[in-house]
Amino acid sequence: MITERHLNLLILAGLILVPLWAWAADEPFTITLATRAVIFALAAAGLNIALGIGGLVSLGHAAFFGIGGYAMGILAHHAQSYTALSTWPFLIEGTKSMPVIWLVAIVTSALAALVIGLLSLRTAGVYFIMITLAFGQMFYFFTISWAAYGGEDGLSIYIRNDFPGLNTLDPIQFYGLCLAILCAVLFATARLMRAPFGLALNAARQTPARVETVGLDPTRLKLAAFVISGAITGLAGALFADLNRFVSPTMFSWQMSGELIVFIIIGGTGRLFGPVVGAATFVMLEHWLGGLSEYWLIYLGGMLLAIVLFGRGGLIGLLTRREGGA
Amino acid sequence: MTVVLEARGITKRFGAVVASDAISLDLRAGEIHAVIGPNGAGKSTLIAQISGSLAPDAGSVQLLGEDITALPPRLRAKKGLARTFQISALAMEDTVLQNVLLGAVGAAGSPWRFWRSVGADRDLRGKAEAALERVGLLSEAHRVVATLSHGQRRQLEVAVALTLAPKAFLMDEPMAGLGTEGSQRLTAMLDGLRREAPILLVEHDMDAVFALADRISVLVYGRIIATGSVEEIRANAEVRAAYLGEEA
Amino acid sequence: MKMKSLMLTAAVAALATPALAEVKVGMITTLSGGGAGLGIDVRDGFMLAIKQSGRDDIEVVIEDDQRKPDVAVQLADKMIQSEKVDVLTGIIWSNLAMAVVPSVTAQGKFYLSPNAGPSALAGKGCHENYFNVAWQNDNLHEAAGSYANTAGYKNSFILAPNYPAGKDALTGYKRFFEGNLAGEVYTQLGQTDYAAEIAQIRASGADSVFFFLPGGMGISFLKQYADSGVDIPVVGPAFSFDQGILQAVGDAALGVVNTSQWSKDLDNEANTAFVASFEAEYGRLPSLYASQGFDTANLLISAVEAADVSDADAFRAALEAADFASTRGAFKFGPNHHPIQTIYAREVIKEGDVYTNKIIGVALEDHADAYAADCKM
Amino acid sequence: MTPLLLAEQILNGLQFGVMLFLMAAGLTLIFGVMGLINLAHGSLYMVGAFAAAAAAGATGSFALGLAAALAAAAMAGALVEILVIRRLYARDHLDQVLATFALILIFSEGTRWLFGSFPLFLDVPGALSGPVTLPGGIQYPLYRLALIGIGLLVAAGLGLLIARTRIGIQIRAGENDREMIAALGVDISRLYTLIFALGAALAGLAGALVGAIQSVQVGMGEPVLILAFVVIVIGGIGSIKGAFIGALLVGLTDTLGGIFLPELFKLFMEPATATSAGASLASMLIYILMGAVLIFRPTGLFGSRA
Repeated sequence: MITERHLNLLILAGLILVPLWAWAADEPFTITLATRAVIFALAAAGLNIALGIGGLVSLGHAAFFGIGGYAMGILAHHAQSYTALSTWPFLIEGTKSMPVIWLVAIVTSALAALVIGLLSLRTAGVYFIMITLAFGQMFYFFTISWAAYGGEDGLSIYIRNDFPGLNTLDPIQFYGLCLAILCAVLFATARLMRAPFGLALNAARQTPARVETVGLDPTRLKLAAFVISGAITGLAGALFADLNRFVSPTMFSWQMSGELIVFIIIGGTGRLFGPVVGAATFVMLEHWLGGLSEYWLIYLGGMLLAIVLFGRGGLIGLLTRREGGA
Repeated sequence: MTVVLEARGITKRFGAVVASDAISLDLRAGEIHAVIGPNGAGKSTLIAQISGSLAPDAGSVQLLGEDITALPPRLRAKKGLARTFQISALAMEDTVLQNVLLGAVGAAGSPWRFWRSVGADRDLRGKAEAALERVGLLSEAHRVVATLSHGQRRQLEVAVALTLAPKAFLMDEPMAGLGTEGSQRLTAMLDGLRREAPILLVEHDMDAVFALADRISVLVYGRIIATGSVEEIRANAEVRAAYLGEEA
Repeated sequence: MKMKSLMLTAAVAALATPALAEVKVGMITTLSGGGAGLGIDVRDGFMLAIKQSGRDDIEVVIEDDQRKPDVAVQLADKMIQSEKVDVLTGIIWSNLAMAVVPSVTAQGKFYLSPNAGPSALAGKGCHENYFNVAWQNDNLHEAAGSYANTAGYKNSFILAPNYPAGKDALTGYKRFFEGNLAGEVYTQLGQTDYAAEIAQIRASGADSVFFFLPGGMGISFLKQYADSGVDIPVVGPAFSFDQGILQAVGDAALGVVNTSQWSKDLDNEANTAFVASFEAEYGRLPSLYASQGFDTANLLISAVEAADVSDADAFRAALEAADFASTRGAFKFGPNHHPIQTIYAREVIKEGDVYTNKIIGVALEDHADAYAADCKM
Repeated sequence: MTPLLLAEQILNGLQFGVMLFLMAAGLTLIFGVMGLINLAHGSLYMVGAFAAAAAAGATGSFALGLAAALAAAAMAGALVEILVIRRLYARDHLDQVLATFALILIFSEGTRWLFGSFPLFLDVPGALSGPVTLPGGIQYPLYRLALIGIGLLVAAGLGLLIARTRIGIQIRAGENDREMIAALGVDISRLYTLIFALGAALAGLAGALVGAIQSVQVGMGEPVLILAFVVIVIGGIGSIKGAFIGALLVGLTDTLGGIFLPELFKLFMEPATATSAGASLASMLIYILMGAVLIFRPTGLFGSRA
């Protein structure tokens, strides 16, 4: 048994060392896998702010993941085909620059989260789960028939987008970029959890009535959390699209939303590194089990079930003792 | 004496049941005004309407002469009405200090800060620790609330209310579930509090009420049947028949 | 992190010394979930050909894409980066192909498509290292349009799901059909109830119905159509009348004409041997997809015999020659590396207890696709 | 569009709605009484369809197929309740979502392992096949009429069960107060198993009935599951009446939207674009309906709690 803080440091060390080893051993695919895990972790880290801290069980976060993905897809598509995105009321051109794409991904998914959150937060509990699911499905069906951007076929981007000073096509460099973003987001989340906002949001999940009686508005707190959460998941979507050099409506599917929740619960709900542990475990399982049997999803299901039923607090909960008693 | 909080003709019906029947009462500066009544008399309904979580069918609530009937609990809190809950509404997974800090953040109206640790803010921390000090919980500041005793949670409820530096306290059965000793400690604490802001105390514990209250209102079947000093209430025949008689 | 993957090698000798394998093939296909039947058929057809060739210098690595584009992309990375394969194949679905093929060919690997043929990869997006061994997506629909003319239909009601392959299907049909359209409807992808569309068909006054509804959608449509009592003749591409699916449709499919570049009863030596050996090996009748997998493997084998895969130009030329005995008889590639082949009209019949297809005529002879002209390679 | 065609399409919408009701009834019952979100409800629908196809295929009798579907789904439901679900009642919705999500994976791949990757055959029984002519001259498949009939019967039966019988009283008591029914001396865990099995049997019945005119294949449950969730959310979770109204609303919206939206769009667009754009909007329509209902009535049309 170790403390959560030490475990987090260990995980961080693993995130740095394993790909470095793979790079030295010329195993680029291991780096690709690690990149996938890191991006999923980022998406789930976004969801974790709404779900883990704010208690908002969103079964529609794939919407933001997809919006981020399509922000990248659409901008890069226009850039590679030298066509303008729109010519009226003013000219908007595509771009292959990652920072610009990220900014667009963050802003659009935050806006979408604002609208979806504003409407969805009128409900609570199961209704909230279901209305977020409904919004996700709207995006899914819309993009499937959105002929201008490939519909169900999606969009292929032939060359990964650029980041100043890096060769993003080199797996280890792209990985480093993704890891840096993940670390930045986790650090910011850690700050946020200790800041007045995190304190109030955390209380709003546990006891909204109390939050009101100290003069704060729990709904507004939750809405802000939802928007931040959507923006981060959107950024992850843009990176995911760049990893695959491809976007498609499956990024919007409800199974995707489900998987994001799965990552969080495997790792440990509301824990800073929960999404990282969950996503890494999931990506590894997917690979090991996928090679073992055609029916590997049965084993995956069994493991998930075992974690929910017997492993409360997720893997981090199993591996650590909680600081501060109990 | 100044009237701090006043309810006028508050009425609430649930179907055929009249839970609050034109209730009027006031809370004056420096006093503890206790509301007592048997189970089902409508005490909780009354508290809910004064704190704003339930809208009355008729009547009004005023704080320092300002009509707050239409305000939600959040805005009433901002105007200076601090309540404690009968069933503790604390963030059970958090520490004692975090719970009080929430009060301080609320009082400062500053939840929109995302970076600087709340514990590193001297102002907030100072306020929170002062409140804990007053209720005698400072030594427990870093314990998780779920591990506190029942009595300690009651003290913490009061501490959170204190951080708001309120104009009036609204306390919903703070003695509920406390043993004799705990009850006495809390009584002593509330006794000192009234100078800071008056307390509208809804309470079941008669010893505490008789020890603390400057005035007592008796609520039976949604109506206030008597209001007066401890002696007046003790002597009131109607109260004895309707209420104390049953208790004895 | 050494991934254990399902490796099937052709011969025991190869198992003992896998280092001898000269050509490494990565197969990414759908082996789990709803669409697994198609992937399994392609895999089985492909592996049957490898086994029959007796070669020990071809190693095949097989992975399941779960029908998810991002998983397919990731597997392609794995095949190239970790397994160091020379040739990729196996993808069933157009959207997965669109996700994988451009980057695979851009990295200098060969891709042989055993099923999907999206128009983007046949026209402007064609590539010298991309070979389609099945068909361009529009082909079977074009053949259906052509057959409709032959059958004397003047007024067709056409429907397909509202996604790119569905739009291609209707476009393909309209490209060859000379009559009028009584109605044109896009259904929802994954739709299971077609009562509303069938009512529209009944009211439309059409003399024929063309539909493209792959997988379970087609099964649902045909069962409901048969039960509705509407007796307007139906035409469609082979996908809804394939060996794997027909048994689930049952009587509802009897007599329906569908278009295909292959059929079990196609009379040539390669096909007869294929059908018999497939049934002997796997205990079931081969499907269209199995035949495509089989042909893909044989094309690969013919190229391996003629050239060294490390010499890309020579290997490409060997593939272009398509010097193998196809189960469809004559087979050659057009300038965009898509097949030029004859497409037949088949009718669904019952042989004993088993529903299957019988060729009733030729729909399009030596047919190439409509996009070849856009291809500059 | 002629009035006759319109009438036929309304009938189609009703039939679709009635089928959705069979799915939604079990889901809403389980939520209402036990407070459980069951994503694996679609899997029970699939189990019903596969059991029916297997039994009907072996015996040649559709009725035996239906019986097999009811039995298999009810048994699968009871088993799952005893092994997994009953550990989840006290948990939050998040754990329930994840656990039942895991159950979907196990059911789907387990079914594929048992029955293979190809769709199974299940046909409309001979006595109910083919169309009949309705007043006004509408040709309508007899089997679909039978589906409407069965659905309405089940709805009436459920209504009676809840209003009139001992179990119904227990169910209503359970919705209001778990402790109270324990105090009544009812074995609460047996009651819960029973209700879960009942909900599962309804899903299995729907699967078998629908399987005869659709494709019996792995994964058939999930699209219907999502629709059923939309239905119970619109109707108000826990309310059988709400599920019924919600199912009809969704059935009619989906069917009529798919027909009229493309026509509507043709008024101001060129036909090809209109067909496609109309179909796109139609596929989003029920989710828009659900969003709209929740925005104006956050607990659905007949719902009382979240």
